[in-house]
Amino acid sequence: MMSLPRSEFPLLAASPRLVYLDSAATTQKPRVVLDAIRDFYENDNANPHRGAYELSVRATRRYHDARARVAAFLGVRDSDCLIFTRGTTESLNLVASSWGRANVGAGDEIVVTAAEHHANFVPWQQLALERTARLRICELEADGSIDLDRLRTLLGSRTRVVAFPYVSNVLGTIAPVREIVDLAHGVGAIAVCDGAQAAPHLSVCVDDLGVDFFAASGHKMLGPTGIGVLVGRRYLLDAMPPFMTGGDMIEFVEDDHSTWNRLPHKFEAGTPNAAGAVGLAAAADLLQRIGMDAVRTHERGLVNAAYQRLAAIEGVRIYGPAPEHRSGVLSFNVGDVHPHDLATILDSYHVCIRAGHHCAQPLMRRLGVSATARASFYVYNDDADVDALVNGVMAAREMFSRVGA
Amino acid sequence: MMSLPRSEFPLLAASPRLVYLDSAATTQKPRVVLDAIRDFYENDNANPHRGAYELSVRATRRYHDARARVAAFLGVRDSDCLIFTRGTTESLNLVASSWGRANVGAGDEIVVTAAEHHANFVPWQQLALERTARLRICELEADGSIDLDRLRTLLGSRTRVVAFPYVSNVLGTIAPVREIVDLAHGVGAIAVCDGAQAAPHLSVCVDDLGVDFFAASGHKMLGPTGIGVLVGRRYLLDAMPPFMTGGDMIEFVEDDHSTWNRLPHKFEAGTPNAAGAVGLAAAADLLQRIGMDAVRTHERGLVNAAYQRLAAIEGVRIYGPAPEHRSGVLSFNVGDVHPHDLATILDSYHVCIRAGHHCAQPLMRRLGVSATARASFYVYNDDADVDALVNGVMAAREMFSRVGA
Amino acid sequence: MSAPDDQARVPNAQDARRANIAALYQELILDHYRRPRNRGNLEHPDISLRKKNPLCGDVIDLQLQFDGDTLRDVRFTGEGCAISQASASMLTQRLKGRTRAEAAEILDRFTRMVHGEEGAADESLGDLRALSGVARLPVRHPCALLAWDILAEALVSRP
Amino acid sequence: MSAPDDQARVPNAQDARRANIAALYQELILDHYRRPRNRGNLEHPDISLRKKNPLCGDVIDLQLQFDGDTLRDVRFTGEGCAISQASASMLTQRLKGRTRAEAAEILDRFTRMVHGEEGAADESLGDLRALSGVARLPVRHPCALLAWDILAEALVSRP
Ligand SMILES: Cc1ncc(COP(=O)(O)O)c(C=O)c1O
Ligand SMILES: Cc1ncc(COP(=O)(O)O)c(C=O)c1O
Repeated sequence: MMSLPRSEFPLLAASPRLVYLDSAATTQKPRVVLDAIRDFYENDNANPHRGAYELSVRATRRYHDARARVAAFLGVRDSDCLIFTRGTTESLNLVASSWGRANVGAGDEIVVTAAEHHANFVPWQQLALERTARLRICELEADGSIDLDRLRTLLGSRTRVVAFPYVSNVLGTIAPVREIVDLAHGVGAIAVCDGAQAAPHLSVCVDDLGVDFFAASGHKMLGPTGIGVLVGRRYLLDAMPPFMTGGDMIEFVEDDHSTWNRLPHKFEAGTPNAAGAVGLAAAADLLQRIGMDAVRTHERGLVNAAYQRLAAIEGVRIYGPAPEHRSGVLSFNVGDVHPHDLATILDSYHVCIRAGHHCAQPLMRRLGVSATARASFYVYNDDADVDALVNGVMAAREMFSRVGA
Repeated sequence: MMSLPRSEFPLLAASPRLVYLDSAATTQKPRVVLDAIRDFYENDNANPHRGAYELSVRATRRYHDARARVAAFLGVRDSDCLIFTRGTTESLNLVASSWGRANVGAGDEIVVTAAEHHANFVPWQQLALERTARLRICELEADGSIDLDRLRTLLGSRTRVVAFPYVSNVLGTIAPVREIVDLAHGVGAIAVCDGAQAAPHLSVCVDDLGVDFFAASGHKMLGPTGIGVLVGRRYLLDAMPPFMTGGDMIEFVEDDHSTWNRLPHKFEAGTPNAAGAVGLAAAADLLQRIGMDAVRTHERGLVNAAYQRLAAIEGVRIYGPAPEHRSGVLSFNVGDVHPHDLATILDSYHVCIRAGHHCAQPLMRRLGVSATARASFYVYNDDADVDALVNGVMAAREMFSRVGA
Repeated sequence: MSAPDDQARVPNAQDARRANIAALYQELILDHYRRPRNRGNLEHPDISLRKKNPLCGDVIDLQLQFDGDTLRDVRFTGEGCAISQASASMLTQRLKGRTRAEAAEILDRFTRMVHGEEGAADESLGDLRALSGVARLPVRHPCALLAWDILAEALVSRP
Repeated sequence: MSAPDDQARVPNAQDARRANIAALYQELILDHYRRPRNRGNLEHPDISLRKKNPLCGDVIDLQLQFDGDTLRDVRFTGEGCAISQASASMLTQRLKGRTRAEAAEILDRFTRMVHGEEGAADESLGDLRALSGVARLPVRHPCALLAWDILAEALVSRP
């Protein structure tokens, strides 16, 4: 099984024993990304857009070049429609606040799934409360997937928004995006896709998906913290009021009113995180070089092996679909070993996993648990990491089995 | 005159001829800041708050430690009240949106000054339009300073907010903060201080200022892009609804409502820009080491020299107060040489200045110009930079004087 | 490919962190987790309080009954990790029959032990010292302290 | 202290960028800036359009009068930098008396010249070639093109 060499990731190279299986939370950073960030600061740092001097022109060019490269990576032809944000959370809040307040009124309906990360759940819930609209939650199939028939029954003439995760951060389930989009558009609703767990792991072409909004985070795809994207359709972005106001996003500021700059600037108030954008572009370039199909194949191999071997351990319960229908995420529980205890014990074996509700309390309630353990894989993981995970789980089971229930 | 050696700033070290006089837009970055960012990614990178494993504990600790250090630098005892944002613009939008929507109603009044950066003008203007409140603009004295008598006449029982810049990014004027705060509080309004140009240049103790909200940007104070702060009073922050919702900022997410995490998390939805916070803390440490009084003295020397020498050139008009009453910012015009032409010509002498409206169109209208040239100084500038500026201005004047008017 | 590392990432028994964890998940604690003492509800509690840790979902209900100044009975219900549940179970055992002042003293010592203060773990803590390993696991402090945070509230809110 | 650098930061005459700038701010352009041609308003313009560059505040009003297919008169008013004003002044000079097709052709060539396209600046541009140095100053493109953007709009919006 091929993986990107750990030596390309300074943190992993410095800790050869570390088994990092929490990439769904955030990924480790390759040297090329760290170099790109530093290079920006050391050679081209200035405030983009604002300076008449050459250094600022270079900064502007690098910032816009970063946008073009990230847009190309995500399959977005009109790169003006790719807004840089802090991350998925800001992107989705932008949509719920700016589009939502302008388009959702009393009695309207917003449909989300039971699989949402809080970032694609709470903003809609709060919008619904503010507007006395109705939040409808599409329940999941037994394996955590979104059933289109069930979704269909929730949609109607009052539906304004259908929000869903491309890939669930708990179950790894991959949504049938195009079908969901068709259903949403069929009733005149917009389709809002939380792509935080898709962009890093699948070959994504946003234009082809047909979604109206798509959100992702740089730090989950080898990029730096503090940068992410929102992709939106031009006619929607053009019609929406700005989310934040201030420098760069204005055209004219009169005493009693203002007019807005064109896209993408209208939604990028204030000094942009240019170094972050440059770092994210370097990450996108690297992923493009590896090839997203290769990334997917690599993760499939790991998740498959981990699934089979964990499932064979007595008392292990894995949540979600069969390994071939999931991205590189595995949520599970081990008998009555609480996930937090499991994570603590695994950590003593240098194995980093997440334990908790994974910012998906609505889903946890439906799974009937307060927490799960979650291992997630990425380009730098290999078979040895799966071994370490399995060995750690067995050790934890053994430790707890010293005292009978 | 002492300055921080250019050798500590990789970009300046690599371009020995570069005369960077646009620090009010963004500052160059010292090696220690770039090292701190890289060190975070290479040794402690993980998603803060969310992991039960040691690496995530280290990431969490560094993020919180960064908050404590920035809070100490800004004179904020209760560091839970220091929210990390993307920058000043987001900080002020947070206040206008979250506090503003909850507290400003029809007929209420919002007072801003004519000296605002768009970031502290447009959000209030838009809030006023949304709420049919009234935006009142406090006109300035001839030298650009805020006259307290004039301000007093604008305040009344309907005043909810008094927003003002601690230091004007165009004129360098330093506001009498405590007096403004007293006036605001005297009528039961909150005082919102745009500290973007103060935190980098003055010794600031937010607690002592008595302001209700204080905003600043990391990239203007030797820190990275994409990180800034909002400091607020606890009782106000506690009572305000969140600005964005999602991961980390929630306590419990039920299907039909949610409850919020405690401060500062309530206002930090989503994965934080931890590397940015770590970089900003390194910048704050460096400034603390130099001492803000030394920074101020250094800038005073430069601005004083530049002021005297530019004022002595025929046709040069400098806007704003005498040099001893200003921060390290100098806005000026040179006869009928348009600021954009001046900036282009200076650039050919490797002198980087800003030309334009400096995101302060309301102020430009009142100065009766569409643009000014602006030179701004910081810790890495020295006498040679002043020489280069003066020489460049004289060369531009000469170039234009070949053809009579 | 990362072949040279593979060996290194296979578990290694000589590890201080691992020893600490093994010491923490000792039989005593697992026994309290599996067979909690004083689990259940009091019929007439003077104080009944509930706390939930939003991060991991641990929840504890603590019920206290006083006899004058003395804690006559202490019960709890709840669910969560071994540490939160064992800590609650051991709390009830340790506090039954103590005065308010003694309870406050134990609360103080236990809290300081969890925060890693040296010398905090003395005899008065008894079995509770089995939880001292939590000190080195900051993310688990809330688990170990959940029941004790309720006790702290209960002691100030006098019935 | 950065003493070793001081010398280096003193202006240095042999510099390509400086030569380009000096060539741009030549007498011809400054003359158009100071003594704009065709400045003022037409009494009965067929088209009158205004554009403002929000970034720097440059503003141009352009007025066109046609005689059949021919631009009989072109006037402008406005204020801003030497480049935007000289460019407008030279535009009026160059276009007076041209047909629509010729105007479109000049517009196309001028725009391509500003964007740095090689060979775009041919004879048909005349004096306008004095602005070719703008090509290397991307931030100044909007200045050089402001009047021309209005012309482009005017040509499609046939009176
Ligand atoms: C006074 C003032 N306020 C606000 C801002 C906005 O800061 P930022 O662009 O970092 O959000 C700036 C700088 O651009 C400023 O100078
Ligand atoms: C599916 C999903 N959506 C949204 C988010 C939020 O992303 P961020 O915290 O980067 O804003 C995450 C990750 O935390 C996620 O996994």
